[in-house]
Amino acid sequence: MTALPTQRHGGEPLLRAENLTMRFGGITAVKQVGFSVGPGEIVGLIGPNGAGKTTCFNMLTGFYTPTEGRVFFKGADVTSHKPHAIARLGLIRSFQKTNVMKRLTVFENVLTGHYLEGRQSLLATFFPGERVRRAEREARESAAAVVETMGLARRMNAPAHLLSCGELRLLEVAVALAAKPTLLMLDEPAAGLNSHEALLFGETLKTLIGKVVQSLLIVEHNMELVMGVCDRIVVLNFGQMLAEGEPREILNNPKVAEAYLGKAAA
Amino acid sequence: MSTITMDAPDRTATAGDPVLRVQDLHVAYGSTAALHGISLDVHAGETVALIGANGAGKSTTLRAISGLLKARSGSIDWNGKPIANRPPEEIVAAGIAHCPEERHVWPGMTVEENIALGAYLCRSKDEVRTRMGMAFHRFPRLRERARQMAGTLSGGEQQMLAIARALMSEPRLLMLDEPSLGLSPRMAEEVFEVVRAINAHGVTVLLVEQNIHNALAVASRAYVVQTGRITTARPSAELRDDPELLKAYLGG
Amino acid sequence: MTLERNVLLGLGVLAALLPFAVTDQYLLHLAVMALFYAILANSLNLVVGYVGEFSLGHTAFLGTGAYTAALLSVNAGWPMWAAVPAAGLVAALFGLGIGAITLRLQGPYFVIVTLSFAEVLRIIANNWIGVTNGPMGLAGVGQGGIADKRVFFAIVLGLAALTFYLSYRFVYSNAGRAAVAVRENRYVAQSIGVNPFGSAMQAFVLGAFMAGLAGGFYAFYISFVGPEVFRFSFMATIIIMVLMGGKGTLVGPVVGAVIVTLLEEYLRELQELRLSLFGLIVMAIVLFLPNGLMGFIARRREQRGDAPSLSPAIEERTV
Amino acid sequence: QDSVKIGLVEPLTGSVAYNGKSVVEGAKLAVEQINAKGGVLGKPVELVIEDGQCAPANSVNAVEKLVQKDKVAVLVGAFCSSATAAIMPVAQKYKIPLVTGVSSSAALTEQNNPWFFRAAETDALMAKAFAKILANDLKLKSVAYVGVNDDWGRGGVEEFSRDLSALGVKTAMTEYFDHGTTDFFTLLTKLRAAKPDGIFVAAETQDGSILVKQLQEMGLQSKVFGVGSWATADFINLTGDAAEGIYAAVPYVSSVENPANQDFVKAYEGKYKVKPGKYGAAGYNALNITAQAIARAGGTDAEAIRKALAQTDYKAPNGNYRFTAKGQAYGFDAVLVRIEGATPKVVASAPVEAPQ
Amino acid sequence: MDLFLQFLANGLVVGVFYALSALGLTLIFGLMRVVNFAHGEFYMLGGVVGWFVTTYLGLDFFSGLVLVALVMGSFGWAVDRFLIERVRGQGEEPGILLTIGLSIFLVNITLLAVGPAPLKVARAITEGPIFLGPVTITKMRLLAMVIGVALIFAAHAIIHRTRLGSAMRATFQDPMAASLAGIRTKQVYAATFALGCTLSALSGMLLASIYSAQASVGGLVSLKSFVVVILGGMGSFPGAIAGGLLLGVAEALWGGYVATGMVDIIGFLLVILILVLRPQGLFSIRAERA
Ligand SMILES: Nc1ncnc2c1ncn2[C@@H]1O[C@H](COP(=O)(O)OP(=O)(O)OP(=O)(O)O)[C@@H](O)[C@H]1O
Ligand SMILES: Nc1ncnc2c1ncn2[C@@H]1O[C@H](COP(=O)(O)OP(=O)(O)OP(=O)(O)O)[C@@H](O)[C@H]1O
Ligand SMILES: CC(C)C[C@H](N)C(=O)O
Ligand SMILES: [Mg+2]
Ligand SMILES: [Mg+2]
Repeated sequence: MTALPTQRHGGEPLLRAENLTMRFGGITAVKQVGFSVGPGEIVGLIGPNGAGKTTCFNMLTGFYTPTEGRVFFKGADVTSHKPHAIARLGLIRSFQKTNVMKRLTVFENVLTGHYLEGRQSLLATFFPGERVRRAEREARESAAAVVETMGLARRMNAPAHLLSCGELRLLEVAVALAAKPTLLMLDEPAAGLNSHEALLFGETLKTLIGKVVQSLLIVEHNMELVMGVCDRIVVLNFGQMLAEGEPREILNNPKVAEAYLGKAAA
Repeated sequence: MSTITMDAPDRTATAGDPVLRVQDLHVAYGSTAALHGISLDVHAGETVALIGANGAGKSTTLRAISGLLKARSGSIDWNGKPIANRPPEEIVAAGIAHCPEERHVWPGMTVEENIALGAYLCRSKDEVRTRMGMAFHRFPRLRERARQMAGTLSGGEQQMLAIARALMSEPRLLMLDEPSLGLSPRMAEEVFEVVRAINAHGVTVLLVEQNIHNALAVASRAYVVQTGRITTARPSAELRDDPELLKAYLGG
Repeated sequence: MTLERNVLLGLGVLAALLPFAVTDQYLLHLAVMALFYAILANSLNLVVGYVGEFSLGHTAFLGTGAYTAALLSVNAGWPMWAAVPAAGLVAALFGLGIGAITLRLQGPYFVIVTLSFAEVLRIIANNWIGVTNGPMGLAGVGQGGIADKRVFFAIVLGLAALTFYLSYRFVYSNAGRAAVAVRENRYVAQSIGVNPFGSAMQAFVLGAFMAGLAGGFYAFYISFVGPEVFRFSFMATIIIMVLMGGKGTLVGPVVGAVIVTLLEEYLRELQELRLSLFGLIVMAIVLFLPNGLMGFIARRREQRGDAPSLSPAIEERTV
Repeated sequence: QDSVKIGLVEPLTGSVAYNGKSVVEGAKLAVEQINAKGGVLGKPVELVIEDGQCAPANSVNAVEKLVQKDKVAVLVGAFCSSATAAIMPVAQKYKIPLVTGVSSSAALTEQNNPWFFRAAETDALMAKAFAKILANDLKLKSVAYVGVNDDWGRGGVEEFSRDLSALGVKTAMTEYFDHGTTDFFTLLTKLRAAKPDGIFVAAETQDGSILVKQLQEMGLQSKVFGVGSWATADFINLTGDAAEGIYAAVPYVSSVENPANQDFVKAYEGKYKVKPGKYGAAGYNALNITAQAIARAGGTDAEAIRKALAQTDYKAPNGNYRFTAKGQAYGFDAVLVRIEGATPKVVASAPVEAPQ
Repeated sequence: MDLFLQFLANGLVVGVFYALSALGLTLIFGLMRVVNFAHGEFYMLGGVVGWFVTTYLGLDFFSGLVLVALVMGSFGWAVDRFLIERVRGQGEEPGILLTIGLSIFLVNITLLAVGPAPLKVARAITEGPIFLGPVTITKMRLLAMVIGVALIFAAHAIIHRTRLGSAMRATFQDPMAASLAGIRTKQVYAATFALGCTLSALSGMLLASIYSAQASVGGLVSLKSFVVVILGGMGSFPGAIAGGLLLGVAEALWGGYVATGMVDIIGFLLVILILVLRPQGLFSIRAERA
């Protein structure tokens, strides 16, 4: 386990959620949740089904507008900004329900992920100069490399709809990585991977930190993975914060065991 | 193809004729083959697991059995009768329920409606009501959300719903494709409890599961699938005790 | 990508040679109409194939372009070279306005709301008699100018070349990929930083601009513009061209435009049976070539193992 | 060439196909009769029919084909004024005479297109012929005007209201409706509130019959008179007893009693099992005028035909057709009919005068 | 005030007729998501077949109506099995093209068969005005309204109260899950299409007996029906009624107080306005989340 300090640079964390609350009609899915992710950190967000993890993700990334509370990213208030605007700041996420561009090949999916790097004016679109061409070439090379990293090289030119469930999960992560996130947020990335694959995946994640991404926020039910990679864990239950701490503390927390882990953890 | 030898099916099989017998099943998606001759037997009252790496063909096998996919060749027999290439609705009617991967709940219907429709083939309203009561009993969370649109449930809630719905047809054979996917450890445990309980009531279970530990804990036997073929069939205990062997199979 | 470019270049060269080989004015007329439709089909394709939303209101842009050119010519005496670009620009402005409203919607709602815009414009054109001359339409656009069909052919070929160049650049650019991402999966697109609205807007306005150019040309060529340029029957023709040729490809709409133009003329021989048969042919194409002709060709290539890509729909559609 | 080709562009599909088809029927009858008498220039006349769908672009396509591929000597068409307006410059460019038997927008003959001839009334001419009769004989004090919302309907309403107002008839209401409208209750509610003595309607068969029927359903009693092909069996059959007593101003009605017309009606009825209406006669006349001009020209030289057309003096079932310098026909008789016992009875008849 | 009441009455009657003519589309487009451009032609065929069976087979109006339902139901079934089925699951576009082709074919083949003239369909009861205070209405309109409302309720009941209805909704939301629940999805698709076609045709015959039947009426009916379905919200029957009434009344008031010349613009303006304010139509809910 990497023993990084919670906030390496002191000062402002990369991502900070304050008092987040989300209500749908009569249901309060998330209630007054606050936590932060510092630079270089891998943070796990766990909790029983329906605890509000995905809803938090959606609020953090602008897909939902929080009923109450604020979100700060890199010190700026991004509450209720548009998803793409938040993504442009370097906060990239994946989805719980498999979301890929099914009719594009694996390579095309990942290449598309490089969108932000290649943004250009309309003029440059219609009359591309050398700079644009170079950016395009680089994007292609980088895309191939990312596909490789995620272990999908074999499937490079297969349309995504031909992939099995587990492969799709990996592709999603690849697309997110292609967008060069500062903070990468993954919603159950290992769902659909078997125990062994999940462990390998965890190893891959750890290698990303500091090189490809600064920090990670992961929602995951695979405890081996979570405990193996996370520096710190935040636990939600019924939309509220239940606990926060290092993996060992969480494992030993009886409330967490009761609400989330079940007797296997005992 | 691999260094691992193919075990003879009868070595691990329980006595008597199998209720489900799949022989030399070939399945393809369009022009790309996915299964290259799968054979497996499931006996009455057993819980059998299919395990294997990503993309090995586990889900494809279940889809072929439940009629969602056509078999190129090979046979599938249910209680001695061939059911290969019959439409799914006939296969459900024959007593095989398939809870598919990725949940597939009906997003625009309420939780209640989703569950009720699981018993589509049951024409007695009272009977459906009893079964619904049972479903809500098994998954209290769903009772709380009975009137919510299924599409707005959390991932895990949808997974519970999908399982509850599959059970509504009161199948003789229940095929679960990654039932613990997206469930919290505690919830996963509860689901496996349910599986055990159902099994104890005489329902045969064919299980695809990524959480090998859990799978081997409930199943009495397991088949390992590798790139569209069965490469091994062993009692669960043997596999459980030999993590190295497992790793070799599942490494992908 | 290069294949598609080469095919387009080849078609362009062939088209440029046409006036030297053909002097029959009737055939030239058909060629002009085919190219006019190719521009239109290509512009609709930008929306249907690359935004991934089905616009039934594309005639709004054809119509505003045609009316702009006609009004500028009839009232202000503008020559063609000035009026046609102006038509494109005005149509692009309309595209911006209409897009601002419609692109917030998806699926069936988008389909019908775009249609509504075209109909509203048609009804306005039909009733705002002071400006549009109402149902009487504007006659005598650019009269007394060009008599030779070859000149018109050269002009429409030039316009086609321009519009296909623009589309080609757009489609194979980062921006085009972003549009495809939105089409394929809105959520993913947003999560990698694509502004779905802005990205769709680019393609939409570009399509509107090109349709406006086509409309401006149409006004000068037919020399008459009436409210029926907004009509759904026009729309249906363009849709048939795009889908018959294969949406989401650049060559498809050209092929569709040529085939439908020729088919409609050829079927004239059948008199009353003509449209019934046309309907049957359209249905047959959908049933037997569900991805359009280009899709069919791509699939054939794939089956022979020429193309590495697996799905016909994808081959030309992206990157 | 072993035949003389005449190109005919009419809507055979679409919303006015019904009327376009009548034109074609009349034209075919004329050609049959001409050929039975040996054709023109010693050759049979061949009619090449194209569907213009009443749409400018389609009509232009059709004309391009007729001129370039079929090499027709004369063009006849294209029904709707907008379509005709679109093909006029084409005709001019190729120097092919163009005769329309239907398109009634006054603007067409104001374009100084020497190749264009209109063998039809305009609304202005109809109004001039009948306004006085309507105002005086029906003793109307106020009239409500209703017209289909296109060039023709608007033209009819404007011309009639102008001439009637000049005669001191008040305008109670002016409303337009879109072609294909099926429900007129709203319009009729307004009409009932306006309490006119008479209602003027410019509508074709389908719209007109529905409107007249609903007038009766609403229990309105005002006198109805209109322009459009109302004096036909189809109209009367569709409208039923609601048609009783209404007036229609038409350039042609089958019940006109003169030998030429009786022969025409007999021939038409023999061939098509229905009596000719306004549009059947229009097709018949346009074709005869054209064929006779070709005969007079002595060849298929376009300029000669154009000159011959300008000299037209054709004896139609409904009077004599001649053309003004602008190509507008005059001299034929328009009639005002009243529908009685399910047949149109001629009330008045007036020659269409050449406009100044 | 009297004038207003009459306008309102006119609008409500026409509104029910709009809802009625959009019924079939609510099923086929609203629920099945087939953008059916042949809807107007199904409606038109209802009128034309109704004309045929009442004129040539000498049936009375109501027997005619039943026969039309049977004929057009089988027709819809066949269209689904032999045409729509083959492009199912390939997105909107093939369906759009297919139904455009079908619509062109049906109009023109009907034109060939019965000619372009308007056709008179026998009436169910004798015509004649009824005066309700200041408001005039006719018996036939009242009857059509009653039948229309009955059909709307019947259709609603089928979708929301019967097994078939649940099967339909399940099939359209996730056909794979539906077939795993034992639903014969192909049959469900065909049955829905047949039902939609029947409803379109019934309203076509009903309204043809008030107006007239003609080969070319389809286009306008299609357009207005799309407007009604979108206004109300895809697949919602109460929505279709609301959309129809809204359109009918808005047109009547606009026609009454502004001008009848461009009433058709109202529907389209309403669509634009309502979708700007409420992107899912009046009566439909969204059940989707990221
Ligand atoms: N749009 C909505 N309308 C109503 N309820 C909603 C909506 N979205 C989410 N919910 C409810 O909010 C709760 C939190 O959902 P969320 O998806 O955040 O859970 P989660 O922690 O991600 O669970 P899981 O681990 O199962 O994915 C759930 O009970 C869900 O049913
Ligand atoms: N819908 C599909 N179309 C085409 N090919 C598919 C489809 N679904 C799966 N495949 C292919 O079939 C093979 C077997 O896939 P399957 O889904 O059965 O794997 P799996 O063992 O269930 O894997 P996972 O554990 O990832 O779910 C894979 O190679 C996959 O790419
Ligand atoms: C539409 C028809 C009534 C034709 C009309 N006479 C015209 O000139 O356009
Ligand atoms: Mg979740
Ligand atoms: Mg699987």
